[in-house]
Amino acid sequence: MPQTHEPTPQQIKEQQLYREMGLSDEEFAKVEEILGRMPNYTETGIFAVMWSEHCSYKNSKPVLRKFPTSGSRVLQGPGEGAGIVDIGDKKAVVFKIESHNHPSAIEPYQGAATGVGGIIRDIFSMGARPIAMLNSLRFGELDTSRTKYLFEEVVAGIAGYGNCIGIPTVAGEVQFDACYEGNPLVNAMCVGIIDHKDIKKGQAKGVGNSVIYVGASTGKDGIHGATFASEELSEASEEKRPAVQVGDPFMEKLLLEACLEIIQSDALVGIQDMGAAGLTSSSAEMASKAGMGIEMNLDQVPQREPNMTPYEMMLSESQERMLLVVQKGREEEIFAITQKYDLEASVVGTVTEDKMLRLFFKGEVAAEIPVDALAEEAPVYNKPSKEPDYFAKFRQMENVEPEVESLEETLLHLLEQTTIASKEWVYDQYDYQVRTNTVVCPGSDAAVLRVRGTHKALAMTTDCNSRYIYLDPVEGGKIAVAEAARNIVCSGGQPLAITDCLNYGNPEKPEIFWQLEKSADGISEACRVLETPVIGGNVSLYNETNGEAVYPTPVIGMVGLIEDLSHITTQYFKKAGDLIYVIGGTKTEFGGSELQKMLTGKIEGKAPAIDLTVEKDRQRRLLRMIQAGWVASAHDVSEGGLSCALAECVMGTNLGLDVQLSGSMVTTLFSESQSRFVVSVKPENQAAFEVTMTDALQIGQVTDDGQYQITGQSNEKWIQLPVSELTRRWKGAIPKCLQKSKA
Amino acid sequence: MKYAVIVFPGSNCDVDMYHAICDELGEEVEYVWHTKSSLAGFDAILLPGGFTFGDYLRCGAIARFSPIMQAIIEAAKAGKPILGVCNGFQILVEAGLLPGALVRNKNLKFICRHINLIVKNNQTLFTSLYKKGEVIDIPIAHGEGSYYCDEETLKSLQENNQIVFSYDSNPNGSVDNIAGIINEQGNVLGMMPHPERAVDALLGSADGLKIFQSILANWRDTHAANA
Amino acid sequence: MRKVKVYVTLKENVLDPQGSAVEHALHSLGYQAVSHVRIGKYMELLVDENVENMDETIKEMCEKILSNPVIEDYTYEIGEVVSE
Amino acid sequence: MRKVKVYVTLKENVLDPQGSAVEHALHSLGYQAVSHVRIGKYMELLVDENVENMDETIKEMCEKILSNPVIEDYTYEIGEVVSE
Ligand SMILES: Nc1ncnc2c1ncn2[C@@H]1O[C@H](COP(=O)(O)OP(=O)(O)O)[C@@H](O)[C@H]1O
Ligand SMILES: [Mg+2]
Repeated sequence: MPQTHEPTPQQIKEQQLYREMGLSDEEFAKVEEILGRMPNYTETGIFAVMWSEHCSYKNSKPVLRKFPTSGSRVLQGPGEGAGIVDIGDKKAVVFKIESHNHPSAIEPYQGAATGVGGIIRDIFSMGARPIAMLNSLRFGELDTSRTKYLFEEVVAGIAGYGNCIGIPTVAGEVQFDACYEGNPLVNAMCVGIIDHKDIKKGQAKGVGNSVIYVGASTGKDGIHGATFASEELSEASEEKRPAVQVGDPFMEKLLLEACLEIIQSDALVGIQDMGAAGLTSSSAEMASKAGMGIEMNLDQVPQREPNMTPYEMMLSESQERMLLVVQKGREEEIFAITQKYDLEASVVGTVTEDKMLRLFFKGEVAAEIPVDALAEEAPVYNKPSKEPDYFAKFRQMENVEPEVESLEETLLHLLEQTTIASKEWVYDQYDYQVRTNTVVCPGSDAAVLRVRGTHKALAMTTDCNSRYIYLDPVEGGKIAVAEAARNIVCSGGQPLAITDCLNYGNPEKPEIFWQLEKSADGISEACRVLETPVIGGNVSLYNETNGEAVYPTPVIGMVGLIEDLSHITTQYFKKAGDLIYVIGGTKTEFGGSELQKMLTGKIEGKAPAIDLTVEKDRQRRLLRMIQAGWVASAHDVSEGGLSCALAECVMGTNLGLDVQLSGSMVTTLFSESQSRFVVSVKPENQAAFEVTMTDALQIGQVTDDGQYQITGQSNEKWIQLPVSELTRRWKGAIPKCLQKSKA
Repeated sequence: MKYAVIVFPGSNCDVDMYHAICDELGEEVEYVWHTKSSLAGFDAILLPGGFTFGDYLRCGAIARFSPIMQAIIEAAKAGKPILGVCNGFQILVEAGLLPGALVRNKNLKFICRHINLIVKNNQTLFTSLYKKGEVIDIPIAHGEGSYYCDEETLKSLQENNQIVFSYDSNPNGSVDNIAGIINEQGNVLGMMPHPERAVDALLGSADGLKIFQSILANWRDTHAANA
Repeated sequence: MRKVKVYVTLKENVLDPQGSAVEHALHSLGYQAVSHVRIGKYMELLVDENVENMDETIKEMCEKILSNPVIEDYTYEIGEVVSE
Repeated sequence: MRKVKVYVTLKENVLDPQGSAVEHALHSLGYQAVSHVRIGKYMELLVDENVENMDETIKEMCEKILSNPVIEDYTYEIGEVVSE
């Protein structure tokens, strides 16, 4: 074996080499104290990666503690691969969201693809069958060739991985804003279903049990990826980047099927995927959770390249790998399954009593570290927080109504704003039907999947309007959760719980930490009021390029339970003659609105206000009306206001609408006041509906003439346009942007 | 009647095919793993969609060498109905059981959507319950579904009435709008659209069910005749 | 071991949308001097030099699996001896 | 016009799932003598021979469009003059 030229412990200390790996001087001192000696190179690397923000949440833990995490249905809260919520019939839903922002900025196709692969492993390592994928994407404005490239490749990467593995990608969101130019966000969420009896935990119990490695062999890719995710992007990152990971969805499909078979065997004690920090985090966490230790012989680790060092093996982030703990003596039962799928598997270690992670390599001890020091006892910091100057300024700004020249042109332009425009170009590339459970396909408020073997269905969505959060993190945080819940309710579901992906800038800046802290307050309050606990999530900090942070973007992934298939509702109008209602009042609220951005290019002022008690009450009553069968369609009012919401109800149908509105035109049509819905009701259900939805105002009816017509109180024309024209502009907007540069 | 759903590593529409047969058609169905070498006891063979062996190299290129393929070739010769959907179609083409090839969609993107299909030939054992020219709503979901063949082959497909389905509006650049073809013998059908996804109105369309019903009806007829 | 290089190209009359897309992209970046872009596959493999009938074996692999004769042509080169 | 051939291969350390799958398939077909299969791209293009700085231009195109320098390497050959 060629001698590797790893620095000695003395060199690491004296030349402060640990700094390059991301450890601070104090942290290094703590490592020495824990070990009672100087760490060697491998050990330093292991500490560095396990104590990175990505693995340890050292900066965000105090914030995450704010979240309500329990509820009567919650079977597993944060802490495991994914959270689990009971849905009755001895079944439960498992879900989690995760970011892959930095890898996607550098290699968008593979970055997005491996992000999808990673979150899927989190779900099936819980023993659940993945049933759906969602995503949430943010890019710069869609007018530079770099952003177009990132957007096209990220979408292709998500499609490439999800379609191949055969899990439908059913919903998501894409928004474009200059603040994401250098640092796009790529968040992927996976939802799975599990029978209660199959729930598995990532624990290494039972002294003497075998630790088995299954899946792709270990290469030099992604070494120090977790540390990389915990730093700002800069021009230097291009140089420093770890060898990019390439996803192999075919391998993952085999791994998925094999693991779901293995989970049925009682020889299996524990299972965890090798995600960030690969073999290191999976082994240390499994041991720590069980109060045990793990001893591994690295010579047994399947290796893709010759002469890999312990450092490289422990820090590699090669994809499509799992670590299992199996009862001693029953390894062959597991190998029988891995062989069927042609997967590599080997015993790499055993569970020990002494709470140490001990690694052997070529007959020598390569590392020896107390597991708790890596997992539970990683440092936690309470970062200073400071209100940014802009906040007070925005709070003082008056809510004013923008002036527009033509209402019709304004509506058409709004529908062409990339954030509002149809995302068909995106989801046409996703196989959203495979496994034939998708009842409501992408395009409506939430996706709906039936649960085979029951009469139930699940509704799911991702949401986050980061502009509101930038303007006011507390109110914006509440709105993000409330909006997700609205989408679930409109689809006929009872919101169950959320998973969140907290995408922020550098938390060492007090103003950024303030955004993080305050928005967590808002999210927590909304979760408490709406009774949707946080069952898991992910934190992605340091989303900055050259010192400029992205807007605070805590993406909310929510799942709801639809009690009966007959309750499934979509946003689309169904039949001419149905009555159209708007629920909830409109105020002049344009801070952070689509109209503000379109007219001024700025995001400023106050975020829209939200009253969570009103929100909850309205959602509850609307859901009752849907369950009673009195609502033909339901849609929440979001970006672009009432005029856009109405358009979204009618585009894609061959119907029209005839609506009369009152009040100030621009506010009524385009304001983004919260807690509002557009619903349609069959005439025969009018009375029943109105008794309960006392705050519903009938504004018109569905027609069959294909016209979108809005008039004012004294019948003056506000907007009259063919629905086909609205649809053309709305659907054409994103393809048009993509076409432009290529010409 | 007993159907086999062949499962290759990377198949992912196997479950959908299975449910279409047992839940919607109400017939017997079993998964058959690709390493098996016999299909004895099965009356019809279904090759589902997916990404067999990752679709690496070319779609279906590696799956065609699986041990089960020998049994499929024999079943084809013996006249058993064989339906390949999407990746299943690609495998049949790679294996030479159907002519031509499937290449990348013209727009270079994966396309998933409901489309209208025209039943060009209703005189097959897969389509006898449709009307000729009937327009049906069946979803597609593929990245390499553009049918290609040389002019000579196309001419013979046309002359022998082997084009069973064509697209109403061509989504992928297929030659002559071809969506599905049958072999000369009339017992091997390959098609890119997914009839097994269109067997339940709850999911948007039940227009695909008649394919499975046709197979069943024809099987019953021949069995009644033989009895 | 011998290094073998295999080139698989689309047949003349088969459309190559990927090639056209790349050509288009090159033109829009100002590379007007480029035309007739065709995209194929390039494979490298090591073959044990002791194998009987190296040439025949490679031809067989190309025809059976590495290319699809309906749409593709192939060529190959048997290269230098390399140590693994 | 000059015929230019471009070869794009995955970098040494980058995983090649295609190559592994093909290698596996070749082995199970009995071609045990084959190893280290790597799959890349092979492109042919015509370039106007009057273009200034042919070599530079091709290099630029390779880096900007034809390959992704994060995971791929490229080489090229400038070939014979052909009539269109
Ligand atoms: N990246 C994406 N992937 C899949 N579906 C998407 C994506 N982006 C948007 N969609 C779908 O498009 C529809 C509209 O999205 P959006 O405007 O974000 O809705 P809402 O404002 O109701 O949350 C939804 O059905 C959503 O799931
Ligand atoms: Mg909505």
